[in-house]
Amino acid sequence: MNFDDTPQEAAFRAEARAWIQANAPKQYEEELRKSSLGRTVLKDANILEVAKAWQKKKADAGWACLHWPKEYGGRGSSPIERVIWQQEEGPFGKLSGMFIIGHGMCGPTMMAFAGEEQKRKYLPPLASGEKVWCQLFSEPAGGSDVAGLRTRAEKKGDDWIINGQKIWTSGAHYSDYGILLTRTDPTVPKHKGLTMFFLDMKSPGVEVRPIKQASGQSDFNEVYFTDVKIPDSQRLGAVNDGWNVSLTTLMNERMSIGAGVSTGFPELFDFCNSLMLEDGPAIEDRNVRSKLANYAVKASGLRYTSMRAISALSKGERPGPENSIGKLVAGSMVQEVAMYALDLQGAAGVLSGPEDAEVAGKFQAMLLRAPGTRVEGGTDEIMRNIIAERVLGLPGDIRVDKDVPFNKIPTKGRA
Amino acid sequence: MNFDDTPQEAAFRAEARAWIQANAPKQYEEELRKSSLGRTVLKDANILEVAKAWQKKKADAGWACLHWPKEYGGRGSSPIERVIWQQEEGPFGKLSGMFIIGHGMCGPTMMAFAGEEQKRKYLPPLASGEKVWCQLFSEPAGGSDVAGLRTRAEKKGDDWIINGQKIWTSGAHYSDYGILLTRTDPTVPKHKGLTMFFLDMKSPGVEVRPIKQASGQSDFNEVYFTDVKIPDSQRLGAVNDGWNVSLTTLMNERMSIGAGVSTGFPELFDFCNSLMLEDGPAIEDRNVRSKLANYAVKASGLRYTSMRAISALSKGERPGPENSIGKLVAGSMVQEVAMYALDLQGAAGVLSGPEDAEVAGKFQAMLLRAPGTRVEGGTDEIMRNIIAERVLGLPGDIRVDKDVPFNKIPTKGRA
Amino acid sequence: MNFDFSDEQKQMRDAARKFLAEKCPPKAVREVLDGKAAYDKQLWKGLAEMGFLGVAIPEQFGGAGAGHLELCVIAEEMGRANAPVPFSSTVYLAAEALLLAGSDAQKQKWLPKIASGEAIGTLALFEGKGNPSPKAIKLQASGGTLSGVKKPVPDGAIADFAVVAARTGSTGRDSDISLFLVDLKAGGVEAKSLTNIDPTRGQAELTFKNAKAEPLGAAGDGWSILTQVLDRAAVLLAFEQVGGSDRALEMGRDYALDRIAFGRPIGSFQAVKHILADMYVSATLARSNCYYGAWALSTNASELPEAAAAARISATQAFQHCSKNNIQVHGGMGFTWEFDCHMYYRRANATALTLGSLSYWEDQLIDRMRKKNAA
Amino acid sequence: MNFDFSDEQKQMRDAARKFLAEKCPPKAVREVLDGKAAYDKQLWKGLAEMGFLGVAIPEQFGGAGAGHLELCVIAEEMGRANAPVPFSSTVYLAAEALLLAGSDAQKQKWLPKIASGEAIGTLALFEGKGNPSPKAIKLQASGGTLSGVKKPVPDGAIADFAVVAARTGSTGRDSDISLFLVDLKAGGVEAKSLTNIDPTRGQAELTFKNAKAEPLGAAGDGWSILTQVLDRAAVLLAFEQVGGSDRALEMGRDYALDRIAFGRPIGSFQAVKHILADMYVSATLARSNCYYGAWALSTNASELPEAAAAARISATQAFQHCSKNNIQVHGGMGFTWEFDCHMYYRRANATALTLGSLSYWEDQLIDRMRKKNAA
Repeated sequence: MNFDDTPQEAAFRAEARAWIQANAPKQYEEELRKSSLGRTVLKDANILEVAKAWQKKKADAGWACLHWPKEYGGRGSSPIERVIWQQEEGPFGKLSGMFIIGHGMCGPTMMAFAGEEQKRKYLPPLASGEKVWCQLFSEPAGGSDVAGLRTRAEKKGDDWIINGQKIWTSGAHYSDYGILLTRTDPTVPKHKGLTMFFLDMKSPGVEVRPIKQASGQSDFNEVYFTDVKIPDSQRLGAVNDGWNVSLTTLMNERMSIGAGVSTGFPELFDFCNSLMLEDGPAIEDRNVRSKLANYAVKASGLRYTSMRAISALSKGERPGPENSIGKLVAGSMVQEVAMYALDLQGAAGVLSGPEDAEVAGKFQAMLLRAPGTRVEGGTDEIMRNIIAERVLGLPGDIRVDKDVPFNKIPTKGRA
Repeated sequence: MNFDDTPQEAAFRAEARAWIQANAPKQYEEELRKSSLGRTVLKDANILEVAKAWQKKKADAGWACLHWPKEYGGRGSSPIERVIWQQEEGPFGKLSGMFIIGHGMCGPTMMAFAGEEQKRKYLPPLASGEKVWCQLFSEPAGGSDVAGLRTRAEKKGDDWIINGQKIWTSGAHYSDYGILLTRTDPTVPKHKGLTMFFLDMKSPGVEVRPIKQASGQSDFNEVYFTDVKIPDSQRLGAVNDGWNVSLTTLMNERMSIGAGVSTGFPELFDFCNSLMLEDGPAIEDRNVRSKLANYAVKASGLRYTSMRAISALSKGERPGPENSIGKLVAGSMVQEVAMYALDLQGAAGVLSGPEDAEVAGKFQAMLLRAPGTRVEGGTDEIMRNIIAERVLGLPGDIRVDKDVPFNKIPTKGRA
Repeated sequence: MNFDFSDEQKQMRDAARKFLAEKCPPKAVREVLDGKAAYDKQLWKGLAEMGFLGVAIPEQFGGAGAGHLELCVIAEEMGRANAPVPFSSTVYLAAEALLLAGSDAQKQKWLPKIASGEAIGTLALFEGKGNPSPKAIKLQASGGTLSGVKKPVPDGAIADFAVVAARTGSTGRDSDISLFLVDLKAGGVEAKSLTNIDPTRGQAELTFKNAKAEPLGAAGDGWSILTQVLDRAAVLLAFEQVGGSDRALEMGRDYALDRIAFGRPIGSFQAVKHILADMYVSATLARSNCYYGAWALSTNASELPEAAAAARISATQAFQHCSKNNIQVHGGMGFTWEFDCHMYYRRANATALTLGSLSYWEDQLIDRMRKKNAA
Repeated sequence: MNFDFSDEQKQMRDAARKFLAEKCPPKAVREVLDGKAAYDKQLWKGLAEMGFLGVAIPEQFGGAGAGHLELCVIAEEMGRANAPVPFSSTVYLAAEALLLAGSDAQKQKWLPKIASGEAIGTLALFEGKGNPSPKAIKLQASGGTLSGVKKPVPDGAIADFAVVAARTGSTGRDSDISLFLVDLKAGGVEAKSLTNIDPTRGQAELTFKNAKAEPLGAAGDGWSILTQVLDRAAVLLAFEQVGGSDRALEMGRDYALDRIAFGRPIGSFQAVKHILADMYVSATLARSNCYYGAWALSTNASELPEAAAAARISATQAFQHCSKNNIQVHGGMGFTWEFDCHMYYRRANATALTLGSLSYWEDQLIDRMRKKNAA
């Protein structure tokens, strides 16, 4: 049980710190520090450009995708070194948002299933942020039932022809490539007729439409496919084995969303430390303190759970589904925290204009973004199922669709 | 929307009040007032005797089982009159505990399914408390799955021979009669092979053993049946139609437990009103106030929900499964309330001896009794299913045992 | 005892529901949500014609003279429809303040205009962050004029008049506060719209610069009147919140019946069933607390302060709970602008604050229960 | 960084688990629960022989000199086994107080006896209702003797000596409090057993009548030492609570796999699965907070006060949550005396209070975070 750096870790930290100190885009540091869930982070600059420039700079100096092999644009670092990097990168790490899916999900899937030549071609520009990737799994009719997808891929000569619709694709509008899960055989049970591909997002027949979210922002897209051609060489894994390919990706998704998810606690604690209530400082109010303490131990519990996972990882243990708790706990917590932060402001808590942005605006953005956290990458209910089944070993839900050909599964509820 | 009595209601109230004033066992009033969930109520008297005497006195004066027809020992009163009586009876109503099952469940079942002669014979002494009844449904292997019961009834001439075991029978040790649900055909699906009887609890072959509860008390029993003989004339409803007979009883059970269940709020509020914390009166602590307010609105919400049900009843509407919320809300609430009341006492909250009985003892008894409330008469989970299915119209759980002969249903989990 | 609305009141509820289903579909709410209008003028006019705006205003002042129980059932339907009109500020706050403390002339001037839909009113109480408190009122009254800033003022940018809480003393007692009636169109008041989480109910900053004002109620009675107005509004708004809770529950239930995942309706999974069951429980507890509040309001019972706080807490919790879990039941779809779930989530979180926060009302409830207990 | 116990520490945990599985089955716990013994003397002896009682006591004082991380893993197993022995009072409270503030002679006198199982120690802090506070200490020290009443004192009726908090001043400052060491067998102290919700860990009232006492630590340092002792005990007891949480979760999981209802294991119903998943979540959060506490304890880090409060809150919540929902998963059976569920429920609710209540530690945590923040 040791929180101190080993000498090697200390050397790595010093090197990282010095490089960040010399190279990071300091002019945005304060703004990034203050940003939180649901708020666009830069006022006077295009965050995508700033992010790409920072990623490229890191890649050029060997600080991108630390855990990836060097030949694919990474550094071959240990899990602990990644953590040290994240600690040192601090608020600048918030610029990595647009790369999370590419680096966390698409990259690992390519590494596991693409050919060597493809890996050397596609991975380094993904690592350096020159090319952005997205993930095309979810569909309107799918939701938690990812394997219920309907986008068809039909073989025609050496190509596959894609028709259908995907949804909830983060960053599709600025992505260069995507990994795509399709149905190649609707006559077999649903998990058995899927195939995975990667594709150029600029291919003819790909149309990206932004989804306006409940918050009013548009972080996600719908993507329509009309007779889109994908060469068979861009297939990942065997035909009809797409479900197994996707499992790697999905587990990586849950882990990276879990790790990056905001609890809202630091923001609430800071807020309460400066807020005055009718009877005195909020932080001296016993009710405020009780609520803060309850949030505090959840936030610290998540932080240390993630540290335990990193320690396990660095000993060569595989990260397990235990990591699902991060998103499960943080999702509903950030929603409660936001509501409580508004509550503390009284009637003025409803205000969200720029003149109130420092305070109310932050928590209101959080409030409106939070419902998404409880759904994306697996709903709270799916997360509890994962914990119950894969950690505790309880039986799976009774499956009425398991052995039924996909095209015989009902698609509508009440008549 | 009117809380005032009509002239008839006022007259009824006055009459009831005067009679209670003149006849109630006043010497126990204070003790009864202070008693709460999980605590035996009288120190220096046999509560069963006191309860029977009070019930008999009420019956002789026409105040027993108000809503029953007069010919069966009741008064033929309206639902509102019942409520008025309960308000006026106040703490003396706590003496009715031992009769709840007989009056609330066995009586109505007899009224619906017994012959006229039997009703005239058995119901008046049940109403007057001279004879006590119990209900024999639950079995060790049954639990929430009541219809999974295994106690066998086999026809032999004009009699049925009973073998098996029941559990969670309140008051079996002082009961004179019981209603009994048995399996008469194990080769058909489980709901279709059940038959209901009533029996003399003093019959040869009936053995009652008390169950020691987690609290250390014994309010329930196991009842063993070894070749117990019941005449066919004591069958209630048709052979193999016992499930339908039992549904009336069970819905009545959930209602009466729901109505009588304690939330612990009045006790907590009183306690906080007198407690001094380090910094002043507990009731002035903002954290205490916030918690109290949250409990208060649940308690009042339940109170007024029950009043709405009574109003509906008095207009001739049938009480629905909406009443399930009472027990669902109160069950976990009383557990939380008890924990919080101990918390407020600090380390001394663990003490439960007589010297601390006024305070700690009360909430500790509540703490140890509360887990039972969340289970008896349907677990929290069954209650939520009832609300979801019968109130909101959502589909039932997928049933793997529905069309399977009872003797083919698995009885063990992991090998 | 009869703890229910009368058949006539239920018929009025049905009429309001039918009217709003037709005149206030989600599409109409979106016009205001999207900023195409400050409020739904057509609907406002229609509500006036139906007699809903003046349902609790006596006939002598141009209303229907029906009473507050009738207003409660209308309020419930306004919440169910998420109506984008200044109903709560005009009817629960301004009209109630006039009814409680207005002179005959003041009532004659404004109440008929409220009932006919000609005038929108509001209550200008808050001055920035914080909960209702005499100490927090700094806006000064002197020589029949007011100077200072009120923020947020519900529907302040579209209101014709406001009941304004102002400081008329400095003793540190409640009697430092007096109420005034200000014609917002008469000059001296500048209104600025403020962005807020529920654009279907506007918020504004009102700046008073020697604005002409006439006293409402006796000097020094301001705080006592305000307390009563807030209690009455709390019950009425709680009915809106219960209406919204019920609608959110229905939306979730319907979606759970229709949506298929894993080959079966998602409403057949216990996880979803139990979310909805818990929503039903909180909505039911809130409804029952509201009924008690309605009785206390309609009879002006001494139980009103306690009943109002309980109704407000319970309904606020229920609406927040139901609206957020309605989104959860809808999954990703619930999180789109296109689906209506977020409109209820916004309204739930806005109504949770507009009369003062949950924490404030929790404190109030215990204070009032304690006083009753001591009495 | 390595945020885990070492392989050696894990081996020690396994050894303790194996030993306790054998020597402390539920049957042994029931002997004490049923009042047949005040504690399990055989087990206590065995723990001494295994070196578990003195694991964190330096070798020079008769211990194993292993350290506090090793004590944490033992504590976890004590909680998992629900061991009916005075471990927490003797090892977390009395021994820690001696280690922190004892003179060499005092350590020499008592620590070897603790390690060998010859002496049971405790901390006599509370005087009736309320949480740790200098103001609440009335017991008077004068001329080397103590007079007053302490209640509740954990394991007070079986203890050989006690660390006693006494009043030595009346300035109203923390320095009014000093600690004393009292040999309870030397006369002047009357012990009375008190009924409590967890009979497997006794509670007593100790009445001091001019009882001979020697100072522990400097005069006036009592409160400062006590604070440190309570923080250290909070981490250790939190490990017990986490052990108990995990055991309750396992019991529930096993029952859900074995028990059939409606033709399938109850653990295949989402309602039951999700109860257990939520238990896992709270137990995991508690465990992680405890690990941080263990690190802070073992390194005497400046983060200890904050880490100890977080571990205590999180572990108290987890144990209460897991033990009560383990009963729920067991249904009616969980509510019988015969099943072991209630032993964990009792222990959970007792350990939630013994070092001061959850509300108290919540307040402490924020106080400490705030101080760190300001620093």
